[in-house]
Amino acid sequence: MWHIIEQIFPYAIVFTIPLLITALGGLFSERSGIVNIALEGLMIIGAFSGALSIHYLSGVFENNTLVLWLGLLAAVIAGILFSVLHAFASINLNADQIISGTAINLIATALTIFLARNMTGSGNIRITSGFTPSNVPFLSDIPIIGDLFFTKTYPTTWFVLAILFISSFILYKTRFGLRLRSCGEFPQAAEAAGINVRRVRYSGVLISGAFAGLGGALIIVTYAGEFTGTVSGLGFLALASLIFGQWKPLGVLAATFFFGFASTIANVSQVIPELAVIPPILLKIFPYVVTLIALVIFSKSSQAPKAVGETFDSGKR
Amino acid sequence: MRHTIVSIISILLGLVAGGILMLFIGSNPIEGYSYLLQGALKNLERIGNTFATATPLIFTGLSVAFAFRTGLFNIGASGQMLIGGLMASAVGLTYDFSRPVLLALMILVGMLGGALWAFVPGLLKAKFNVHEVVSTIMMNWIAYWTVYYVIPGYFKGEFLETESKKLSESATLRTPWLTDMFQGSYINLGLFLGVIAVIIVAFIIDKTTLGYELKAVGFNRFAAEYAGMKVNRNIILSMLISGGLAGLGGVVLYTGNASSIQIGILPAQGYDGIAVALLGANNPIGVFFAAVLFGILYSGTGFMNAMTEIPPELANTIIAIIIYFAATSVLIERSLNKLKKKSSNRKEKSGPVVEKGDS
Amino acid sequence: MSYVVEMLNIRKEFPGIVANDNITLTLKKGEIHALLGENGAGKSTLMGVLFGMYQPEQGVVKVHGKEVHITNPNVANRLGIGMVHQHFKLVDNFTVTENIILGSEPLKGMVLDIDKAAKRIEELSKYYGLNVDPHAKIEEISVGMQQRVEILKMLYRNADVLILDEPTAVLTPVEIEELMKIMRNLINEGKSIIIITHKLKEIKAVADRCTVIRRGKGIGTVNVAEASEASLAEMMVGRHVSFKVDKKESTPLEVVLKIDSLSVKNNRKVMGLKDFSLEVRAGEIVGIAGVEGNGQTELIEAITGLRKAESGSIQIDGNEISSLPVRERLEKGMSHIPEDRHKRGLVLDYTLQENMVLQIYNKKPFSKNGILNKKAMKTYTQNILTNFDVRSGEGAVSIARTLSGGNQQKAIIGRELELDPKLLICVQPTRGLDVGSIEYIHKRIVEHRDKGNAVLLVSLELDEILQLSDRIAIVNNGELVGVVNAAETNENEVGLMMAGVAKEKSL
Amino acid sequence: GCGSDSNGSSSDSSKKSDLKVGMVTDAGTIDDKSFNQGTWEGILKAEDEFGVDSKYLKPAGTTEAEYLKEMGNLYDAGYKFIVTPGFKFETAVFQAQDKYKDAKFVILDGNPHNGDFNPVVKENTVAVFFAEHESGFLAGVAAALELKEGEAGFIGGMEIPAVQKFNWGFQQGLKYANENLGTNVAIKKENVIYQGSFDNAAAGGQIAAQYYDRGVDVIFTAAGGVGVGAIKEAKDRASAGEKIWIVGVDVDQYEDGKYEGDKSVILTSAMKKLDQVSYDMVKAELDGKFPGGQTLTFDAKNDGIGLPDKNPNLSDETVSKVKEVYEKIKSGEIKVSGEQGDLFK
Ligand SMILES: Nc1ncnc2c1ncn2[C@@H]1O[C@H](COP(=O)(O)OP(=O)(O)OP(=O)(O)O)[C@@H](O)[C@H]1O
Ligand SMILES: Nc1ncnc2c1ncn2[C@@H]1O[C@H](COP(=O)(O)OP(=O)(O)OP(=O)(O)O)[C@@H](O)[C@H]1O
Ligand SMILES: [Mg+2]
Ligand SMILES: [Mg+2]
Repeated sequence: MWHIIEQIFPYAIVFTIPLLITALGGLFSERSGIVNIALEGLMIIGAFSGALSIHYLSGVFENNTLVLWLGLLAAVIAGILFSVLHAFASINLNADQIISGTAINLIATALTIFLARNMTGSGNIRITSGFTPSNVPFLSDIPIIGDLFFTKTYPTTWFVLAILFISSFILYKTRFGLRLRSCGEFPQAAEAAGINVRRVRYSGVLISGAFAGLGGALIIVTYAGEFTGTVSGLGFLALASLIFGQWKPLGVLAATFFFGFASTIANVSQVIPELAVIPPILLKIFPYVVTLIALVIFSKSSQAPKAVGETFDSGKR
Repeated sequence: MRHTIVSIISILLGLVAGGILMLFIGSNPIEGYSYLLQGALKNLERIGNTFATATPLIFTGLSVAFAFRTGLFNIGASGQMLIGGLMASAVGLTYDFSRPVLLALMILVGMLGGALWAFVPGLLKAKFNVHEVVSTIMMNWIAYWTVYYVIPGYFKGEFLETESKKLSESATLRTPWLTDMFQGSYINLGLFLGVIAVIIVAFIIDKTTLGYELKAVGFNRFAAEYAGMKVNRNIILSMLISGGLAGLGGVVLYTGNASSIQIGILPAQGYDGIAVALLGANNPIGVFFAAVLFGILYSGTGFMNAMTEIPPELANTIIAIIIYFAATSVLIERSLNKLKKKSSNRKEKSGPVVEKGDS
Repeated sequence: MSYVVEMLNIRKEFPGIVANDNITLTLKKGEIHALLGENGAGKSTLMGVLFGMYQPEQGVVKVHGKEVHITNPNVANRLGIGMVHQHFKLVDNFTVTENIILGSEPLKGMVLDIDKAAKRIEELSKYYGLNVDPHAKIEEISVGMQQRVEILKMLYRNADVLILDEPTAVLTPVEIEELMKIMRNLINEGKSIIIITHKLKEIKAVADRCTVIRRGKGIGTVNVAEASEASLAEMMVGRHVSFKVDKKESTPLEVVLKIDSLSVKNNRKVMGLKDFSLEVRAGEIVGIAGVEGNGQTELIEAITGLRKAESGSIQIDGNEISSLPVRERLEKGMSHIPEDRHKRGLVLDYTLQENMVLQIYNKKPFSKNGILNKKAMKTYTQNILTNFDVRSGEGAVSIARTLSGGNQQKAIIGRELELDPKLLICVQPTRGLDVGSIEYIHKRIVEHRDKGNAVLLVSLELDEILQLSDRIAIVNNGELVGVVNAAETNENEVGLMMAGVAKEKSL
Repeated sequence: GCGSDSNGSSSDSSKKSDLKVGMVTDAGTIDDKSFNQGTWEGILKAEDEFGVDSKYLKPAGTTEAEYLKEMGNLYDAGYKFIVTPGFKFETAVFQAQDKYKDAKFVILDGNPHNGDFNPVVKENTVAVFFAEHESGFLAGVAAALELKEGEAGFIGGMEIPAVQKFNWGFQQGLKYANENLGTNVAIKKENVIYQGSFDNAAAGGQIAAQYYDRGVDVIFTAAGGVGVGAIKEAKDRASAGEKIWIVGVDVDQYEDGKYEGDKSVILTSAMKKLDQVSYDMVKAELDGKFPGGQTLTFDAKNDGIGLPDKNPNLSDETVSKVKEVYEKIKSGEIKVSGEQGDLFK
């Protein structure tokens, strides 16, 4: 069994990373007070623009790694641009945030395929080669830990983990973080302290756009290699992880890793004799059932930002 | 009235945006839209198919709208449809009762299936305050995998691993007279069920003490509690009704529009239901018309593609844009208000001051 | 004598209403300036203009003689103007320090310099005698302490003009005393203060000058030393005001409500009400006096069934009700004017007629076999609206949200009195109402008593308790401090008891 | 935008025909590198050569009603030669062939029937089957010959007939090579699975990783997007120096397996020549030889299946031996079964 875990681990991590960065994006948005159910759509946008720009750039640049990073950058930018739609609707127009998010999900799905077809002539965009995993020198030789964490890693994994720690730092240690959190808890207080709530919320939503876009593109450059017009519900899973992880960076890390690990187990269970004895349906629904149970357990101590989802009305008392 | 105008304006804006997209790819929007309409309504068969396409959307739209009206956001209609469809198909494939009995039973268990699937999120919301958005998403996937394994395990079609056995013609909602009347289209009894559901839901929401309670809980659960209503029970009840409606959507989809249930797909109608509800301003009658509009768009788009160079994905883009405009209808309402104000500016200037100052 | 702040001919409109109409207010250096006016007169709005939350349509604001445009609170801060809002603007799960530095955070490199800030706050707190722990979380400190945090917030920003919007409404008499001391300290250190309060006594006690506004218009500014409470009240309302409630001696009959050793947990899961016993008889009004958050909410919610009692008994007419659901309690003849009209009292998105049958929609004639009878609802509602002078745009079919706060409150009171309850529970019945409405509501409550019903009154306004009640039960920290006869007590005694000082001779 | 790429090239053609060829796509997109795309490419080739007009429509879902609706759209727009790829169209085509008597239908991988699996191929319809098992057989032989020794595995998408036949053929091919050509490439029961979808790339990669880790050297994927994930995993490993392979499916997937410049992990591909068939059918119609009413099987005999012409990863020796085997299948000397028999899954 240990061998299997060791073997699965790197794959679970690869699967976790897009989920993690997207959920982290959601964290910034929700901590600023804006529900972002559009994560799914933003991931699709990211996957699309990442794949598309890599598709075009690989003819321009020799260096494949450079092209991949440029693709990720493009995804980030596209994610940001698209999230402006959500920010505009929910911050400037006081629209219902859930409805706006739903609309964006619909637009993203429809528009990317439409554009892909029109720009490349194909609704699917395949990239010739993504990042390749490698062992971290020296560290991968450490017993146990080396096998689990430093074997077959992608540079993007370390990149996202760095973002996680930087985010955590920003959220709890910097001026921006303090202001962001105050806007999600009690925007009227933030406003009274002279903070431009709308601007902070814009930052929150745009960061979520950037991260979700990155998350979508990471799927392409690590394990999928092809844009097919969907991210198969990972955006919604990221949203669930955010709640499961109690709106905290490390909580989100734990929650997304749980999903990553559980899905990977479910995926490979068919080919592992030890697991094949368990009815596959149980393995497949395992992550979802556990999430429901966990939500029940955590419901008592829910740490949801108090003002999340409320439209901000400065006159409100 | 207000909502109707806003909805219509968002539709128009969405169509305009779609038209601009058509221009952008070098097609003629007028031509495009005219083929779209023809495709949906040119002859009886096409009209029938348009209604058939709209029918599951009536149910999912009602499901989401009902939940919204009672303060809940049900994005689990897809899963509820799957379970409703699964249960109905299971009955249809297993029993050999006379047609009316069989159909009634299928409809009933389908509704129960959807309700059952919505019961869990309702219970979790009521008892543990678990947000229904997350729990219904989870239930969607659980439904997906349940159908994925139950269908091949128990109702496998001959030679077909990916869908159930076909229902016999008498175990579907299609009836010869209707099919013939609409020249062989897929319109089926589901449409009548849909109309009945619209009327019943409208009646419940507007005219009954049940609707009064459910809405009160949705608007302000604290006030409802204060007035002695059973808040938890009502939340669960709302989800049950919403889920039951979605379950009926599944019955209509899998035993009316289709005759078998496929695995590996979460029905898109569940998500479209959100859009339908929004566009229908969460009003049952509005939902009906919104569903028909979606039916027209989905149904006409194929003919538009066939006649022009406009790709199929455009219809979805237009629908999405319409929803975005509906979501941001504040902008539209604001403009409307401004217009209204301009016309009645002088009269109102001093009126309310007196009234407010008195309180 | 130079003015620190001059607000000249300020006009501020909101949609449909002129909140400030040509108001002038000047603040001298080192003075405490009171701002007085009825609810909705425009006081908070005027201060909002000074603090940069609203832009005036007309008028000039000068600070230290120089014309300024205060476009947002940051500008106000930079000009040395600070404000404590009527409703505190503190983030509950932040610490005192985090709340204070929010918006003007000291940095060490990129990192917040919490330690430095905390040290400075500690110093300020000592200097002005505020006694605040910089590391405490807001949700864990008392309301009075929270107010000091708000004051510290201003001091931290070096404000020398301090605006306090109704700071005393939430304090005990003792805390009010302390606040006044703090205010005097501040003046001695060269600060200037504008204070909004409805309590004329306080104005007399601390203020140097007082500006009065009525329905958005400035009435005038007077030297407090030269004015009496009565003259201030007359300026404010525009007619003579009687501060006395007109009522006969009570004639208590049988016990209607009997509470015995009741203990109830609060939201933080600790006992908010401990071992509480009380009786309310038919034909009497029993007032509960106490500072906000001392168990009143827990008591009322336990009686009405909105909160579970941990132990003890509650009886109505001798029947135990402590484990009955809300509806059955209501059916025993109880009715309840809730503390928070927006949270509990109304479904704001419902029409008035829907709101007026909130507890009885399922009874005849409002419904039959589960089907609503809107006509019956309408006639019933129209009756209440006329009786209680509830003004609304479209009568019974107006959406509740569109009514002004006062009219919303009158509608609720009308609804509850219309049920003709054996036991009427009123929590803050006149909160947010103007003097005229208060007089009227008080009269109706007394009438209800005189019809032989029991009334339990909770109010944070000591005056209201003293005037309306026949007997007064005082709570402190969730415990019953004592019960006194209204006729035989005074504000001082009750105030002391509210602060936890028990009275020797208990009734 | 170049949105008209679907039929923009018709103007190059010197010939002009007034035949309008329509296609309704199955689940998945027109660019699936497999079923839909293969069929469509054949139509495009016909458009290029004969100047026919072409158009594809994508149904909103995969129910009979939705398929029929799109066929009706094509018909109403004058596309009276309609190609439908996939067994899911069986019942829809059954109805359409009656409803649109003056239209021609080609159904690939299926037989029109009324839900009872009794094939009814009307005069205006041709049903086409492929001998996927023969294609899989050849791939199995080629893989065994090239590896000589080692282990093979199979990843299928959903358990549908075409995928199953690829699998069974592949197993028979390995067995044949082991018994007759002196190779020793085994396949174990636990290394034969159907993932259950055609789009879960993550699972494809993870399953391939499991296989490779326990010693599998070559994986035959017949699984759409799942295969894409497996190919990605193989490329990563090959880059890291492992000697492992993938056998592609449906079309020549050599390009998809490229890494480090011009190396590819695609050993060979078990093709079924969908493009050839759709092209041939259009051609037959133009020549007035539409084989209406028939059920055709494309197999080794008529070159409807096979390995790619160029297989850079196969040695000349392997290629020539495979060719021999191919001839034997053609001649009937080798019989490949399209049934499971005692094979895995
Ligand atoms: N943000 C706002 N939008 C619209 N109208 C407002 C707003 N704030 C206040 N008003 C209106 O302006 C009037 C003045 O309100 P303001 O809050 O200044 O009264 P106030 O004198 O502070 O009353 P109180 O004693 O209750 O605090 C009110 O009648 C209210 O109708
Ligand atoms: N944002 C707003 N828009 C319109 N009217 C408002 C707004 N805020 C307050 N009002 C109106 O202002 C009036 C008084 O407002 P205020 O908030 O002071 O009420 P209040 O009952 O005195 O509150 P509190 O009990 O907290 O002092 C009410 O008529 C209310 O309807
Ligand atoms: Mg005020
Ligand atoms: Mg007030």
